[in-house]
Amino acid sequence: MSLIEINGLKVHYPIRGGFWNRVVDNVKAVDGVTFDIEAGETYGLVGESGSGKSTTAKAIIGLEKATAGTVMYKGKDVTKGENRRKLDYNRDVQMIFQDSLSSLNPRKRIEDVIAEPLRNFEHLDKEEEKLRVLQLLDIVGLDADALYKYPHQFSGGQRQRIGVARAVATHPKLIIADEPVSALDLSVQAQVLNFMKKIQRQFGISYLFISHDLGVVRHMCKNIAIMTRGRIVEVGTRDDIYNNPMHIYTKRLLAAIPETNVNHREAHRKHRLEIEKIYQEQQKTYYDQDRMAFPLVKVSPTHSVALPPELAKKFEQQSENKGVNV
Amino acid sequence: MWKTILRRVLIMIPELIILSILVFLLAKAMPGDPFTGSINPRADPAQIHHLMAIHGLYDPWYQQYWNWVAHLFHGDLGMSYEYQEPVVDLIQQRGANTLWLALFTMVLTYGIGLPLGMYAAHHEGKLQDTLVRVYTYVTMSIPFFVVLVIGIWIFGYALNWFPTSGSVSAQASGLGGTVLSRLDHIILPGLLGALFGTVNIVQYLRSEVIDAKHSDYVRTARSKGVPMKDIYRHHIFRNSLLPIAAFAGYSITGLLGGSIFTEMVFSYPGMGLLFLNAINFRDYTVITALVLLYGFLNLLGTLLSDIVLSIVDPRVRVE
Amino acid sequence: MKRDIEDATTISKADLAKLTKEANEEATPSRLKIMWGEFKADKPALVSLFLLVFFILFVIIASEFIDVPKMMETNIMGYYNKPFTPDYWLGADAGGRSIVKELIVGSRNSISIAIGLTIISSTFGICWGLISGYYGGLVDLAMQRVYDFMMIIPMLMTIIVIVTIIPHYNAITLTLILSIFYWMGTSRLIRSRTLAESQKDYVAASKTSGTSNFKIIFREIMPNISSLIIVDTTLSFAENIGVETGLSFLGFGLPMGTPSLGTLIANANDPENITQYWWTWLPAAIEIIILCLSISYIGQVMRRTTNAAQRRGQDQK
Amino acid sequence: MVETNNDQFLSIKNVSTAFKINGQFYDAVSNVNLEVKHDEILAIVGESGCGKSTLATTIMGLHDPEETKISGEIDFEGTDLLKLDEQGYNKVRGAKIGMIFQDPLSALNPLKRIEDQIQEVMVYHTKMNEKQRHARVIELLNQVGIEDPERTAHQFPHQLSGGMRQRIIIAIAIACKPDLIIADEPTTALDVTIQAQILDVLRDIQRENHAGIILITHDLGVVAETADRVAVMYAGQIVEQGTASQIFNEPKHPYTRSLLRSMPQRDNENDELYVIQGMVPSLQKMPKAGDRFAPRIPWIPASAHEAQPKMHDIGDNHLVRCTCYKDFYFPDQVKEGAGHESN
Amino acid sequence: SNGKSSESGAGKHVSMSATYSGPGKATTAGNNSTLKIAEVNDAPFAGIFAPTLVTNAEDSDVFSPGGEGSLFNVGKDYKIIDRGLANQKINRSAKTITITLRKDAKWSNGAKVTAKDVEYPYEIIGNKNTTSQQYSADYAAIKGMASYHAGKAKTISGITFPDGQNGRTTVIHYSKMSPSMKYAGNSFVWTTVEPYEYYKGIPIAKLASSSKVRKNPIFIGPYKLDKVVQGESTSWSPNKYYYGKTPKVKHITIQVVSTNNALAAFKSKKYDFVAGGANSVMPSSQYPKFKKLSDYGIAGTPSMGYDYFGFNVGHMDTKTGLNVMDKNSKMANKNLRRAMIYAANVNAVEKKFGNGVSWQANTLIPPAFKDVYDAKNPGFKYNMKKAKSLLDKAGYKKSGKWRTDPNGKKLVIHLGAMQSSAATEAEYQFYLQQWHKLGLNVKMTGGKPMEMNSFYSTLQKPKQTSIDVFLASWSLSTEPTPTQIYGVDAPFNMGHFATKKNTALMKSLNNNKAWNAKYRAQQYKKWQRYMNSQAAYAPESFSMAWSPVNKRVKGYSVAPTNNEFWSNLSLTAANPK
Ligand SMILES: Nc1ncnc2c1ncn2[C@@H]1O[C@H](COP(=O)(O)OP(=O)(O)OP(=O)(O)O)[C@@H](O)[C@H]1O
Ligand SMILES: Nc1ncnc2c1ncn2[C@@H]1O[C@H](COP(=O)(O)OP(=O)(O)OP(=O)(O)O)[C@@H](O)[C@H]1O
Ligand SMILES: [Mg+2]
Ligand SMILES: [Mg+2]
Repeated sequence: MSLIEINGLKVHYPIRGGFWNRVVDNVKAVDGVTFDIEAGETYGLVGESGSGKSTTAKAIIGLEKATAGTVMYKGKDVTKGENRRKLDYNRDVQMIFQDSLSSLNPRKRIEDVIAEPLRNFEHLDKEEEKLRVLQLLDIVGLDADALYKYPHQFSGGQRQRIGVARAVATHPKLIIADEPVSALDLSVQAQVLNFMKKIQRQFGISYLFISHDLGVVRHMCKNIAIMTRGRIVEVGTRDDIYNNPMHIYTKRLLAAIPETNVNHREAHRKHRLEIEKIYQEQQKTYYDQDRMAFPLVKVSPTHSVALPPELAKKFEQQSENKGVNV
Repeated sequence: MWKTILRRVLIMIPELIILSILVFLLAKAMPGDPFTGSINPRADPAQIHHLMAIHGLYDPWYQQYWNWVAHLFHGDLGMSYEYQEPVVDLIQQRGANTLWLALFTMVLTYGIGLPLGMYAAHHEGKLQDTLVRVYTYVTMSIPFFVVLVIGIWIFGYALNWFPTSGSVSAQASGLGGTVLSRLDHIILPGLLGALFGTVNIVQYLRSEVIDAKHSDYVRTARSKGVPMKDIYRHHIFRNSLLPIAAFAGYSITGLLGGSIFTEMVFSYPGMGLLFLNAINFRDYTVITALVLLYGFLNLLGTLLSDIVLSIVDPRVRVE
Repeated sequence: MKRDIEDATTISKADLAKLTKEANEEATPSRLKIMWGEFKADKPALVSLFLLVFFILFVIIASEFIDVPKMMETNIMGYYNKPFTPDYWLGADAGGRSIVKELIVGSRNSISIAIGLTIISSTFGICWGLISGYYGGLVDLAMQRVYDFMMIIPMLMTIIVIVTIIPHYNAITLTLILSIFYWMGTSRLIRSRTLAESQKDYVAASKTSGTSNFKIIFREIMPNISSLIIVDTTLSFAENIGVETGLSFLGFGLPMGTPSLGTLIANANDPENITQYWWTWLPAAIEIIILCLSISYIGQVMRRTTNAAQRRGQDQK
Repeated sequence: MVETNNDQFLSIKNVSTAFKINGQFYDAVSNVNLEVKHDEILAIVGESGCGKSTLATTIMGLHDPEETKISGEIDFEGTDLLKLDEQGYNKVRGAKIGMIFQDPLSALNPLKRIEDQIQEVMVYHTKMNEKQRHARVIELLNQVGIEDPERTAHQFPHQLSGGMRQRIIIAIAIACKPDLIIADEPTTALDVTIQAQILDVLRDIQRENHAGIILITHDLGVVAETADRVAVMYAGQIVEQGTASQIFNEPKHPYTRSLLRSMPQRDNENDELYVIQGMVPSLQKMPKAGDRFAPRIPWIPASAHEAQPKMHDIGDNHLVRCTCYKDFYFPDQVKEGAGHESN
Repeated sequence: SNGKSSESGAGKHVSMSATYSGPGKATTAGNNSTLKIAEVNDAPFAGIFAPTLVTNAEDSDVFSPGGEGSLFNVGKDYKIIDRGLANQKINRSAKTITITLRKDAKWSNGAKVTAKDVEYPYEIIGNKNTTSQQYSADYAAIKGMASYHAGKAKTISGITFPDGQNGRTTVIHYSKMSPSMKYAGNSFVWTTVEPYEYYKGIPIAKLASSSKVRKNPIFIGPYKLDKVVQGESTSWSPNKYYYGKTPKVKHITIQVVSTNNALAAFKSKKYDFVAGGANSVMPSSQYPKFKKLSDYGIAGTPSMGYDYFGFNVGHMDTKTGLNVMDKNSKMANKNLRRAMIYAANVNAVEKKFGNGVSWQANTLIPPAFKDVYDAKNPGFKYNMKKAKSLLDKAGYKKSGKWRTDPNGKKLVIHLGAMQSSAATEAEYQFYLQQWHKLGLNVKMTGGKPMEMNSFYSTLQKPKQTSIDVFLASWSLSTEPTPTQIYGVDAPFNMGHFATKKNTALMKSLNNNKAWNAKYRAQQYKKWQRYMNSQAAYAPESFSMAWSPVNKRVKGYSVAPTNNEFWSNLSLTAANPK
C-alpha cells in the first residue's frame, strides 16, 4: 500500500470582481491531481512556474484547503482538519521550503527552531529535548555551537540543512520538499541534496520533491510527475520521462534543459527549436478548449500521459487498465 | 474605475449612518439644554419649556433622530439655538472661512514640504539633510498650540505684522480689498499650520526619495545614460510623489483637527471655533451637524486619496 | 523510529554538558544586548535614555512626597509670585500655587496618562493588527470595516463631546476615552507587517509543526515585528504626551485642580500671560519639548538598530 | 559559430573595485583582466558573491564614487571609461553599452508605460522624433519576440509576465544598437523554457548587431549553451579563462573542475554529488596574499600553490590562475571509497 | 481715569469717571477716520439685530450705533424722560400708558416710524411661535396679551392706536399698574421699536433667521449699518434720517476680540475702546494692566450685575409652581448660613483679584441704582469669631475635625460653582479653606467647578440635593425690581427661599404707595436688610463696568443720562494714538 494517496485533488482560488465583489471565477491552481507516494521513495513533481506545484504541496500538508478531492493517509482523508489532528498527521508529514531564510523564524535561536515540532508532538523534558536537538544537528552535519545562534548567521546551505533537521525531528514518514535547492549555488546545492539522500537512507523517509530543475529531479527521483496549469500531464519513472517523453509539454521541457556538453550545443539547440515548433503546432491537440490537459492514460504499467482523446483511445484499447482519470 | 468609486461610495453610506447615530446620541447625552444656559434676567422658564417643546427636545431620542434625518434629506440641518439661524447657513459662512484657511495651509504645506523633503533626500547624509531633519524633530516635539500661541504673540502683537483675530478686516472694502484682507488674516495661521503639516511630508517624501534613489529602476535609468537630474525629474520625484499625492486626502483629517486649535488661538470664525462655542452653548444641532460634516469630510478625504491613488498608480488602477 | 536518530549519530547523553558549554560560548548575544550596545555607541541617545528614565523616576518618587490636595490649595497671597524666590523657585500661578510642585505632580499625571494611553492603545492596536493581518479573509474584512469607521470619526471633536458628557471624569477615564481613538495607527502598521509576515514560510513551517494559531501569532510573528512595535510604541508615547496637553489647552483635558503639563501650558492661552507670567507655562512647555525630543531620539536609535539588524540578517555570515 | 573578427573593443586591464565597509575599503573585484570582441559572448561564471555584478556595474560606471574605489583601466573603443566624467559616461551608457538586469520586475519603473521606458533611452542618444521612436519601439518588441507589440507598448510592467518583462529589459538594452551588452543573470528568475527563449533572443540580437555580450550567470548549463568564451571567477578574481570547449572539455583550475563535478549529471544519478568544502570568505576576511581557493582544497599541499598566483597561458589563450592546477586531484580519486564528506 | 478709591458696600473700590475726553481738539481728519471699537467676547456674535429677538449682549453691543431701537431717553436712575424718540405718559387711574412718537421719527431707510412699530414688539414677544425669550408673566398685565400669547387671539386687544396704525400714538391698557413703569427696563413696557412695515410678511417664527434682521437691518439711531461680517464685525456710517444730534465721527467699526487677546490688542493700539458701555464685561483681573497703558484712559460706571452666594433651603412645588422652604434641609438654619458668609472673607478675595474694580458687596442691590441701594448696610464683614460663635450657639459642635449638625450627625456641605478663569478657581478654593477653618466640611460638588450648563441644569431642577451652597451672578435690567430672582414663583429662585415677609416686602416695592419715590427707596432698603438677616442669598461682589478709551477720543461718556452717546463722540487723530 502506498504511504499517501492523492486523489483528484483540486484547489481553486476565487477571483472576486464585478460590482458586488462576488466570486466571478476561479484560479484553478490545482485542478484534479492524482498520484501515490510509496514509502521510502522520492517522488518528483516538476513543472513551470505557476503550474500549481506548491499549492499541491500545501494542500497535501494541510496549509491550503482542498476544494475537492482526497488525500488518504492511513486510510483517512487528511484534507479534513479533524482527521489530521487525530492522526497527528503533521508529525508524520513535514515540509522543507524553498527560501531557507524565510522558513526559519529570524527571531528564534536554532535550538528553538528545531525543537518546535518536538515541543508540539513529543513532550520531552528539557535535557532530552536539548540532546535530541544536538543529535539532529549532528545528523545534518552542524556543530553544537549552532545551538544558540540565529538563522541569519548561517549560509544558505547550512540553513537549508537546519530546515531538514527540523523536518526530521519528529521521525516523519514523508517530507515535502518544495524547491529545496533552487535558491542555492551549485556546490551548496550538492551538499543539501547529498544530505537529503543520506537521511532518506537512514530513516526510510519518503520525499515529495518539487522542482523545476530537471537535472536535479533526475538525480533525486525514481518517479516523476510533470505538471502544467494545475494538472498532471505525464507520470512515470525516471526512465519513462527522460527517455520516452510522450506529452508534448514534457518534451518541450526536456529540450529546454541547457546541455552541458559544449560540443553538441548547436545540435541541441536545433532539436529544441524543432520541439518548440512542434509544440506550437500541436498545442491545440494536446489541450482541450479551455487550454487544460486531458485525463491521464496509462501507456505502460508505470507510465501515464495526458494524451488527446484520439491518441488515448489507442492506448486504452491496448491496456485493460483504465487510465487514472481526473 | 467608476464602479470602484461607486462601490466605495456605497460602503460609505452605512458608515455615515452609524456615525450620524453615534453623533446624535453623544450630543443628546450632553448635560444641560440650549435654553436654560442663556440666563437672561427676563427669560421666563415657562417660555423656555415652551421652546423646548417646540423644538421637540422632549421626544424620545429615536424620534428626534428620525426627524433630524428626515430634515437632513431636505438639506435642513435644523436651527442653531444660539445663533437663531439655520445651521446650514451658519456652516456655510464658517465653513467657507475654514475652507480658505485649510486650502491655504495645504498649499503652503505642500509648497514648503515637497521642496524641503526632496532637498533633504538629495543631500542625504549631508549637513543640509541633518538640518532639515533637526527641523522636523524639533517641530514634531512642540505641541501645535504652543507654536500657535508663540507665533501670534511674536508676529501678531509684538511685531504687529498680521491681524490677530477675525477672518477679514471690518474696514476692508471692495472685492480686491476684501480678498487681500482675507489673505492677510490667514497668512500667519496658515504658515504656522504649514510649519507643522510639513513635518510629515518632509519625512515621508525624504524616505521615499531615498528609497527610490537606491531602487533598481533608477539603476536601469542610469544604465540608459539618463543624466541624474533627469532621473530625479522623470523617475524619482514622480514615483515618490505618488504616495504623497494619496496622502493628501488623508491629511484633510489632520487639517480639520488642527483647525480647532488654530481658530481658537486666532479667534478665526471658522467651523472649529463654531464647534467650541456650540459645545459651550449646548447647541446640539450645530454640534451634530459639525461632527457629522467633519466625519463626512474625513470620509471624502479617504475616498479622494483612494481615487487619486488609483488614478496615478497603474498598479492599483482598475479598469 | 526513535532509535533511528540515535543510531545515526554518535552524540549521546554523555556529551550533553560538553556540547552545551560549547554552544554557550558561541551563543549570539540577545537582541536586548545588541540594542544596548547600539545605545552605548550613540552617546546622545544614551544621554536621552538616562535623562528620560531618571526624569520619570524622579517625577514619580518626588510626587509621592508632595501632598497634592494641599499643594493645590490656593494661597491668594502668592498670586502670580515671581520665580526664583525661596518659597517659589519657579514662581506661582494665579492661585499662588508653586509651579515647581505643580510641574512635578503635573509631569507625573501627564506622563502617567501618556504611559497608560500608550499601553492600552498600543496593546489593543497590536492585537487588532496581529489578528486582522494573520487571519485575513472575512475576519480581516470585518476588522478593517471597524478600522475604517474609526478613521472617519472626527477624533478631537468626539473626544471633546465625550469629555463633556462624562460627569466625573478624571485621569483614568480620560485615558480610557483617549484610548478608544488612539489604537488605529498602530493597528494599521502592525496589520500590514503581519500580513507580510504571515506569508513567510516560517509561519507555514510552524503550522506544519503543529503549533497553534495563538502561539504562532504571539510567539512567532510578534517577536518578528517587535522592533516595529518598539519603535512605534516609543514614538506614540512621545505623541501621546502631546494629546493630553492639547485637550487641556482647549479646556477639555484633565479637570481643574488636577495639575498636568497641559493645564500648566494652558496658562499660555492668554498672550499677556505668555510674556508677563511666562513662568507659569514656559517650564512645562520646555519640559514637553525635551521629553518628546529625547523620546523620539531614542526611537530613532531603535529604528536604526533594527535596520542594522536587518542588514546583518542579509549577510551570509 | 560566427566568425569572430578580432577587433577587441573592450579591454579591462587590472581593474579592482573596493567597497567601503566600516570606513575601510575592501576589494570585491581584484585585478581583473578581460577582453571582449565583437560578435562574441563572454560568459562570467562563479558562485554567488564572487564579484560578477560588481564587475559589471564597474564597467557601466554605476557605483557611488564615495562608497567605492576603482582602479585600473577599462579601455572601451579607445577611451578609458574610468577617466570619463558623468556627462561623458552618459554618452556611453545606453548608447554604446547596454545592460540587462537580473530582476525584471524591479528594474522597470512601475509607473511608466513600457513604451516610454524604451523610448527614454532613444531620447538621450538619438535624434529620432516621437514617431520614429515609436516605430523603433515596435520594431524592438518584435525583435525580442513579443507577440502583440502595440498593445504591450501601452501596458505597465506589472501587467506583464516575468519573461515578457525580461524581454522589455533586453529591448531597452539594445534600443540604440550598443556594441556591448552586459547581461547580469538575465535568466535566473525564469523558467527553463523561457530561459531558453531569452537566450535565443540574446544570441539573435548579437548576430544582428555584431555586438559583444558579457553574460553573467552561475548556471553552467547556460554557459555551455551560449558562451563563446568563459571566464570563471572566484572570490573577486578570475581563476580561469578560455573558450567554452576549453573550459568544459579540459577544465584546469581546481575550482572550475570542482564546479563541473558538483553538477547533477546523467552519469552520477545514484552517486553522491561532489561538494566543495568550506565557504567563500567574506570581503573583510579575504586573505591578502596566496591562492584564495587553497583553503577549500586542503588535501593539496601548500607547496603546490603559488605565493602570488598569476594567470598562466597554457596555450590557445587558455588562462589559469595559480600553478596548483597541475597537482590537483579529487580526494576520492586516490583513496577509493572513503569519500570526503564535507562538514 | 482717576485712581482714587472710595468706600461703597463693604469693600474699597476705585471710583472712576463715567466720562473720558482725550487731550487736544477734535480734527476733521480724526472725525473722518474710523472709530475702532472692540467687542470683547470669546465667541463670534450671532448677528441678530432686533431688540426683541436678541439673546446675548454681544449682539446688542455690535449693533448699538444703530440706536438699539430705543424709544425713550432716560434720566438719573434710568427714569424715562421726554425728548427721546417717543414720550411716555402714565395714566394711573385709567391704567393706560400712552406712547407718543416724535414727528420726525424715521427709520434709516427713510420710512416713517409708526405707532404700529411701537406695538409690533409686543406681538413678537408674545407670539406663540416666537423665538424670542423675552416674554414674562408681567406682560400678561396688558389686556388681551394672555389670549394672544396662548394663540387664541390674532391681535393684542389692549394696545390701541388712537390716530391709526400709521399715526404717532400708541395706548397700552393694563389690568394693573406698577411704579416700575416709570423706569426703563421694566417688564411691563417694552422700550424699543421694531419696523413693522419692513418686516411685514416674514412669519414671526422665522424673523430671527431672516436676512432683514441679520443682513440688512434698519435703524432709528445715529448710525446705519454699512456691512456686517457675520460673527466678526460691523461697520457703520451716519444715518441721515436720525432725529437727534448729528454724529461727528464718519465711520465706526466694531470687531470681536477674544478676552485673552484683548489686552494685547489694545497694547498694539488696534482699538479705541470697548463696546458695551455700562454693560461692558471687562475682567477685573486685567484692569491694572489696562490702567498702565499710557495711551488709554479708563472710564466706567458701576455695573448693574452682582455676584451672590445662594443656599439651597427648599424646593419648587411643581404643581403650584411655587417655591417652598424645607425646615429640615441641610441649610435651613440661618445662623449656619450667616456664619458661612461671615467666615468667607470675601474682602480678602476681592482685594487680591478685584483690583479695585470688583469689591465685596454688602446688599443684593448694586450701587448703580443710587436711589434704592442701601449704602449704609454693613453687609457681611469678615468676622471669624462671630461666625464660630454663631455656629456654637446654633449647636453645630465640633466632633473631631469637623462640626456636626445640631443632631450630632455628620455634616458635609457641597459648594457648586461654575468653571471660569484660574482666578475664580483660586477664589473657590479660598472659600473652601475659610470654611474648613470654621470647622465645616465643605466640598465642591463633583470635586471641581462645574461646567456652566451642568451647573444651571442642576440648580434649576425643582428639587436637588447635590448643591447646598452656590456662587452665581445676576444682572438687573435698568429697573431693579428683584422679584424675578427672589419671588416666591420665580424659577430663578434657585435656593427656593420663600417667606411671607419677603413676599410682602417685595410687593411693597411696586404697590400704590411706591409711586412715591421716597417710600419706594425706603422699602428697598428694608428689603435689603431683611435679605441679609436671613442670608438665604448673600451678596458676594459688586463691580465696575469699565473700558479703556484711547487718547484720541473725546466725549466718551457711559453715564446713564448721556442719551447721545454716539453723537457726542469725536476724534482728534486719524488713528488710535
Ligand atoms: N492565495 C492565492 N490566491 C490566488 N491565486 C493563487 C494563490 N496562491 C497561488 N495562486 C495561483 O495558483 C497558481 C499556482 O501557484 P503555485 O504557487 O502552486 O505554483 P508553483 O508551481 O509552485 O510555481 P513556482 O514554481 O513559481 O513556485 C498560480 O497561478 C498562482 O498565481
Ligand atoms: N555596495 C556594496 N557595499 C559593500 N559590499 C558590497 C556591495 N555590493 C556588493 N558587495 C559585496 O561584494 C561582493 C561581490 O558582490 P557581487 O554582487 O558582485 O557578487 P555576484 O557575483 O554578483 O553574486 P550574485 O551571484 O549573488 O549576484 C559580495 O561579497 C558582496 O557582499
Ligand atoms: Mg512554488
Ligand atoms: Mg550578482
